[in-house]
Amino acid sequence: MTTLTMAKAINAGLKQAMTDDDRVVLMGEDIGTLGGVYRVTDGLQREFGQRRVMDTPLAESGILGAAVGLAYRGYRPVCEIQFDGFIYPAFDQIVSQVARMHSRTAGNVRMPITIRVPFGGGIGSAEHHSDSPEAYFAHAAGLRVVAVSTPQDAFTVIRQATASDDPVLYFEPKRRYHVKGEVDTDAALSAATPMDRARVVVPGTDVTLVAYGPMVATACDAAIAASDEGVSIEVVDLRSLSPIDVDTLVASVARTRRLVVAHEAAQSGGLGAEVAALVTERCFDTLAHAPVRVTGFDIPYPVAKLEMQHVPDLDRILDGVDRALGRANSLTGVVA
Amino acid sequence: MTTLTMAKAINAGLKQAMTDDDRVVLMGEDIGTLGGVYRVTDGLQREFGQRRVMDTPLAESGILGAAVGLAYRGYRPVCEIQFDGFIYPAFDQIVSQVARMHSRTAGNVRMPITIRVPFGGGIGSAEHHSDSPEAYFAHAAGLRVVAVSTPQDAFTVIRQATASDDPVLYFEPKRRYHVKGEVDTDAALSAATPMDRARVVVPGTDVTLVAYGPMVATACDAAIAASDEGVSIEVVDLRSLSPIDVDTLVASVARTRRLVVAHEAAQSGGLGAEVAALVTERCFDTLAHAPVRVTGFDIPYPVAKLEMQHVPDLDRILDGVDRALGRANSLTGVVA
Amino acid sequence: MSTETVWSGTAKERLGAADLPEHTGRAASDTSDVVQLITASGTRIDDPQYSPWVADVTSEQLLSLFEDMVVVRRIDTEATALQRQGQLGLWPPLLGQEAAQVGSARALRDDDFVFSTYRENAVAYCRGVAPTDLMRVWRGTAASGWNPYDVGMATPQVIIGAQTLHAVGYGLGLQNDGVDSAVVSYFGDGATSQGDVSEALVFAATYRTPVVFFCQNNQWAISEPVTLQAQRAIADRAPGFGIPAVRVDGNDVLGVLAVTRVALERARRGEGPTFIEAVTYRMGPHTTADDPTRYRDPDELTLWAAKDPIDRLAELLRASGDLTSERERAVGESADRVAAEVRAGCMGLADPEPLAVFDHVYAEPHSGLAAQRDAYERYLAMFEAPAS
Amino acid sequence: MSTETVWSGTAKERLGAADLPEHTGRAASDTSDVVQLITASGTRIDDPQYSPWVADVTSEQLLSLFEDMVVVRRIDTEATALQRQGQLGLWPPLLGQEAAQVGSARALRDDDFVFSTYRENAVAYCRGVAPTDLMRVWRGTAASGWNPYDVGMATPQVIIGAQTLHAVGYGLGLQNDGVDSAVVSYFGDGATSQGDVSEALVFAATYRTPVVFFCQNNQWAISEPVTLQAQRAIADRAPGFGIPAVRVDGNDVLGVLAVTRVALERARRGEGPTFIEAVTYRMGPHTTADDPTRYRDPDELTLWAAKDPIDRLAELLRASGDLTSERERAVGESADRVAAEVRAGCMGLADPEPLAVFDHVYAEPHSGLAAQRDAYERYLAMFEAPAS
Ligand SMILES: Cc1ncc(C[n+]2csc(CCOP(=O)(O)OP(=O)(O)O)c2C)c(N)n1
Ligand SMILES: Cc1ncc(C[n+]2csc(CCOP(=O)(O)OP(=O)(O)O)c2C)c(N)n1
Ligand SMILES: [Mg+2]
Ligand SMILES: [Mg+2]
Repeated sequence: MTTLTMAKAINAGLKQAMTDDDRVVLMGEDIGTLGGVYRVTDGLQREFGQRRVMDTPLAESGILGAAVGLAYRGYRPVCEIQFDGFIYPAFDQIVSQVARMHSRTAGNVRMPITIRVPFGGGIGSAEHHSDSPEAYFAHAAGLRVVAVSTPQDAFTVIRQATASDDPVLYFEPKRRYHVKGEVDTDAALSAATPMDRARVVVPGTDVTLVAYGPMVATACDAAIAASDEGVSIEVVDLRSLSPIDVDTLVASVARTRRLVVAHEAAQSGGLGAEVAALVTERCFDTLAHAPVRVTGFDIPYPVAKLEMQHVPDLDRILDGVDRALGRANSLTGVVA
Repeated sequence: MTTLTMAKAINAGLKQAMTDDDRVVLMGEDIGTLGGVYRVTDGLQREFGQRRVMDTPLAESGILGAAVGLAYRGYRPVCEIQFDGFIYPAFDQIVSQVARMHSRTAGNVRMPITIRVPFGGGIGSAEHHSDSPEAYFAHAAGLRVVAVSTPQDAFTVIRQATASDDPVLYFEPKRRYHVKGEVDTDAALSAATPMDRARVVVPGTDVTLVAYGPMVATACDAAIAASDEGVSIEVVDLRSLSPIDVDTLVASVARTRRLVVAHEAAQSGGLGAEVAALVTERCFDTLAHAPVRVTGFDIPYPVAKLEMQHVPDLDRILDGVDRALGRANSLTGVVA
Repeated sequence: MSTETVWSGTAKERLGAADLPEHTGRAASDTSDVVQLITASGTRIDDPQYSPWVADVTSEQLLSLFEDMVVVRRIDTEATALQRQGQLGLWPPLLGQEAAQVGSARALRDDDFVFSTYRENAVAYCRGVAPTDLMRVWRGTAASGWNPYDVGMATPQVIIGAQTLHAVGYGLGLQNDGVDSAVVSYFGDGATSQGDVSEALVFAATYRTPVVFFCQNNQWAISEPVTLQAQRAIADRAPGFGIPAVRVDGNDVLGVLAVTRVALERARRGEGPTFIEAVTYRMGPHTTADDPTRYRDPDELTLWAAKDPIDRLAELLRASGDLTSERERAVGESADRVAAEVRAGCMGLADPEPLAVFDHVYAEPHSGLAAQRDAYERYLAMFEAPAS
Repeated sequence: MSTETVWSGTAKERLGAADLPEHTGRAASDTSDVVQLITASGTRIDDPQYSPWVADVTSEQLLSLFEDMVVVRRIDTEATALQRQGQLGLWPPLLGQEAAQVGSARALRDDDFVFSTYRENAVAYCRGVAPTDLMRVWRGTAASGWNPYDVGMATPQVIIGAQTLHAVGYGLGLQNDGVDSAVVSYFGDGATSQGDVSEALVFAATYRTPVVFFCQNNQWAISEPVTLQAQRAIADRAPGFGIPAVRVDGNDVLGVLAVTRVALERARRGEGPTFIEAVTYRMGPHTTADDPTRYRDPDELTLWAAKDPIDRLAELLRASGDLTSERERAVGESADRVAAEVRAGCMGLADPEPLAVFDHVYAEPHSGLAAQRDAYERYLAMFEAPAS
């Protein structure tokens, strides 16, 4: 066990993956000499050389398109997208090529490409630096989508992602980069929770609160705050956004009969809709209340001085929990 | 009233829009001399000249980026994307520029851009010619998204879209292009149903069936088929995918207490999830059964010989209706 | 605005002053620099730079190039007929582009790799794709006709330009592997407008990847003439990115073979990418769904018919006595055989099983899709066994 | 595979044959063609082609260019300080690029229009943007600092390269309107790798739009040297697209003024786009969040410090006696005044109201967003009035 920030944990995971498999190559803008604007790839070019850690020209479609070719040749590229908002120029290569090549070639050509995306807000950044684009990719068949929430998970899942024969969008909550946690870097990968599984991170009985990425920490805070008021929240870290581990969700809701799902991304068409729909389909008779979504608004990510209006915080989550419990909340007024 | 195919109705609507407002300009690949691969813009370049109907270089990001500049200068560009699957290279310009410019500039710069997208399958086409990408855009704040289902609607809504000061994704169900319908080309636009409203197209009492674009016709067929079995389906044409006219949906479900939503796009993260989540939020106590989704699978659009497995047809919709009604269906087996 | 008018007011008076130096690009219509080893009328001409690269080509080999071209044209005709008869959903003819495709493809080694578009059926044929496999995609029975690794050629790309980046990435992989294989990426004149193609040039130049960018400038992108995409010769674009370029008469199979050999040799020697513009003509419609009479002057077709790639080689070989009438008949028969194979193969293609829609979406198990497959299987079963 | 080995087996033996002709691009390091009217040491030199374009510039005007540069550098220093003091979230310094920005911006007319990136604060200043407005975005109080139509300059673009297409579209609009205004699009050396920039060149060339592509090659894109983006001079890329290009010493304000005037004049006369590469240097970090010591040789900075754009003009004006110490003091005072305005303006910027997050997302009423606004208003109200 060592204590690592999430950024360093990803770095350690990448290093391990590159050591384990020499077909793993990293590519992206500023990832080599600089080690990435968040230093996630710090030192890796020095260690593995310029052929395995490639600073690329400034073109995201180019990065992903070249990664497709490398994968065609048997490599396992890990592409860094510098910030969430810069992934859209690569959208075509991702959804039409990366996602579909395996299916297009009847399984003959594999696309073990990992796309690392620092995502989400809360760091006072400029426009296009705080997007939460995960829902776009969760809707694209052929991709796997994960979001990590702790240094340990970050370390483990980046190794699972690079080892997967499928393409994986790996979302890193950038406002959690510098938060430290215990990481067991020696544990066997085979013993780890598969990357497509959700995980109950706080057990509880009254309401299931589903979150992922940066929102997991907020959800855990909410669980603590609620317990002071005698409400027992079960926090589920969704982890995998595609596929969604519906069995774990159903098992939790079977106990709690209430569901709240939280994310930063816009509400309409966000992951919350899918989680709510899936759980409703499976648990309609169990549910005591309609699933509640606590999300970013349907707006472009706002300016720094307003971002904490948009990003769900403890209070907004607790308000959502109150809604799910039929207690007094912002919509019903004092008494429900 | 005249009888027009949907393709001709859109053509007539565009012509009217261009006549009404000389800032409306059309741009796209092969839309001028050829009149578009589906002839939707047939004759318009001859009538309005090359400055108002522009054949563009073969680059979708270029088309949308240039449209942004034209809008900046006060024009109202209507961009044709030749097929659904070719919109992704323009994704960045659409979600980061078209969608956000009005908000970015505090309302000083308007983006009255209409993006016409022939979409959906059922025509035996090659790969990338049958996508249903609407959910990507419905998740992007700042855009409006509509899908038309009849010649009359196509005619009216294209005029509303070009007249709107917001950017509009206008989805055209290409397998309905050649189906004819009555079109009143003289009716005042002001009297038309606003483009952000859903419409009950078949009244019914037992179950609300929500569809849009190409699936509306299938839904209506299902309503007829079901009525033979004594089941009364209310078909709602969603029309606007962003915003969703939740009031109309709620009013319908208040009557029927059951909801089925159908679309061709993949299920995960599709419009069905959002419709189901919204209706459940508003009608939880009314609903007699969980909302049912009848959709395309989470797969890349399949080859021609398999496409009718993927695209929901009458039988699959009726099976979904049976599920919503708690009748024998594919999942429960014979008796529910 | 604080802009002081003094900075702009006198513009009109400065009109007398010299303008910027003119750019260096050649007008696209200027074809003086186009490499040609066999003229349109079938005369072999010498080019001090490129002739040496095909000096080893025997007349038997020339005849085999001729046969290739005749066969692929025959495949094209047969496929077009199959489409007209409703047996194929669509077909993109290569009529007129036989030399560009055969000449370049025949320059390749088995260990080279090709990334192409939908139109490179002759390339696929030369790579060894079975005639039947050429039909699969267009009959709608499979998303790709062959296993790319079996023939050293990727599944043809529909998204215009996307494959040029794939070629560059594959080239990076070749470099890493330390082998001297090369990659060829085919694309059209229209594709050069796509950002991806320019990005591919950037990446290839930066990393000096062993890639040959092979642009078939067939003068049209559906209804759009090349003049809508490029104001200078397309080959002029590459040098500005740091990539050497050459224009070749795309209807001259020998010229195409020569320039491709040069480009491949450069790639193998680690000297990086080369851009080839093969000047040719799409003599047919864009696809069988297209009607070129709506946008194209028939005179243009007449003009290019006189430059036909097969005719000119036939002339040359007849003049040299290599193409006897007997040999010509043999070639025709071999083309007919392949055509028959195409037809029989096409008709024999089985429809895939319904549940195949779920195959190969992922390489590893996927719980969400497994559930959908399961549900659909139960749904289909409903129609088999009548409800008891 | 049916590839016959005869087609490839002899490659090695052909090594003696001539290679492809080398491309025409200049090495990026070759600066012999760079337009310069004032040398690094402050000497005015004559250029038969470009000097006439600035023959009308009086010494008073030169002084005013000098003042512009001093002021914008002072704004930059002040903003950097404000960021260090936690008053701004971030700041992208323009240190070293004053001449490139001021020289080009001062060539514009009020009715021209600019599409820029985040770094063109000097351009914004010259367009008349108030110092306080330059701070808004970086203080995080507004998504744009000004109304584009007030100053003829779009909200700066963060997505690399996207604005070049906007400029082309705006230029199309100008053409349609039949006016002789022009558009300038600013972008960096790194941006040239983005597909959008190449597509902008294609569209501009095809429609001959009145656009000036103004690339500030400041040698770096964050930590990436320009050699990662371009193997030839960046200006060499445009001619292949059919767009004339010129390289200018970007630290020579007069040279920049001259080439921009020529380009604008061509645009006004309907002769289409021009590409300008201003060779300059980013003397500071990429932004205040960046640490260039991690990737950049300090000697490089020393080298470029000797080519400072302000120093050289000061030398020239001192030598000519136009820049007296009195005048220099006045310029300094004026810079201090603007800096004070920047600081006071920045500190005075009010935080927006919470519900402002819902403003301007749409131009017309939107039922979905209205419902969210409504709910959030009720939510906020909960914290105001204690539950009764
Ligand atoms: C991204 C994208 N946009 C549009 C299309 C539709 N489309 C198919 S072929 C074609 C023209 C291609 O022209 P060119 O590159 O010259 O190749 P050619 O067809 O002449 O071989 C177009 C516009 C597409 N397939 N992909
Ligand atoms: C599409 C996109 N990708 C990446 C970035 C991150 N980024 C911001 S500035 C920059 C470097 C830009 O370099 P250059 O174009 O030379 O302009 P400069 O910063 O030197 O003025 C990068 C990579 C971005 N803003 N947009
Ligand atoms: Mg073509
Ligand atoms: Mg730069």
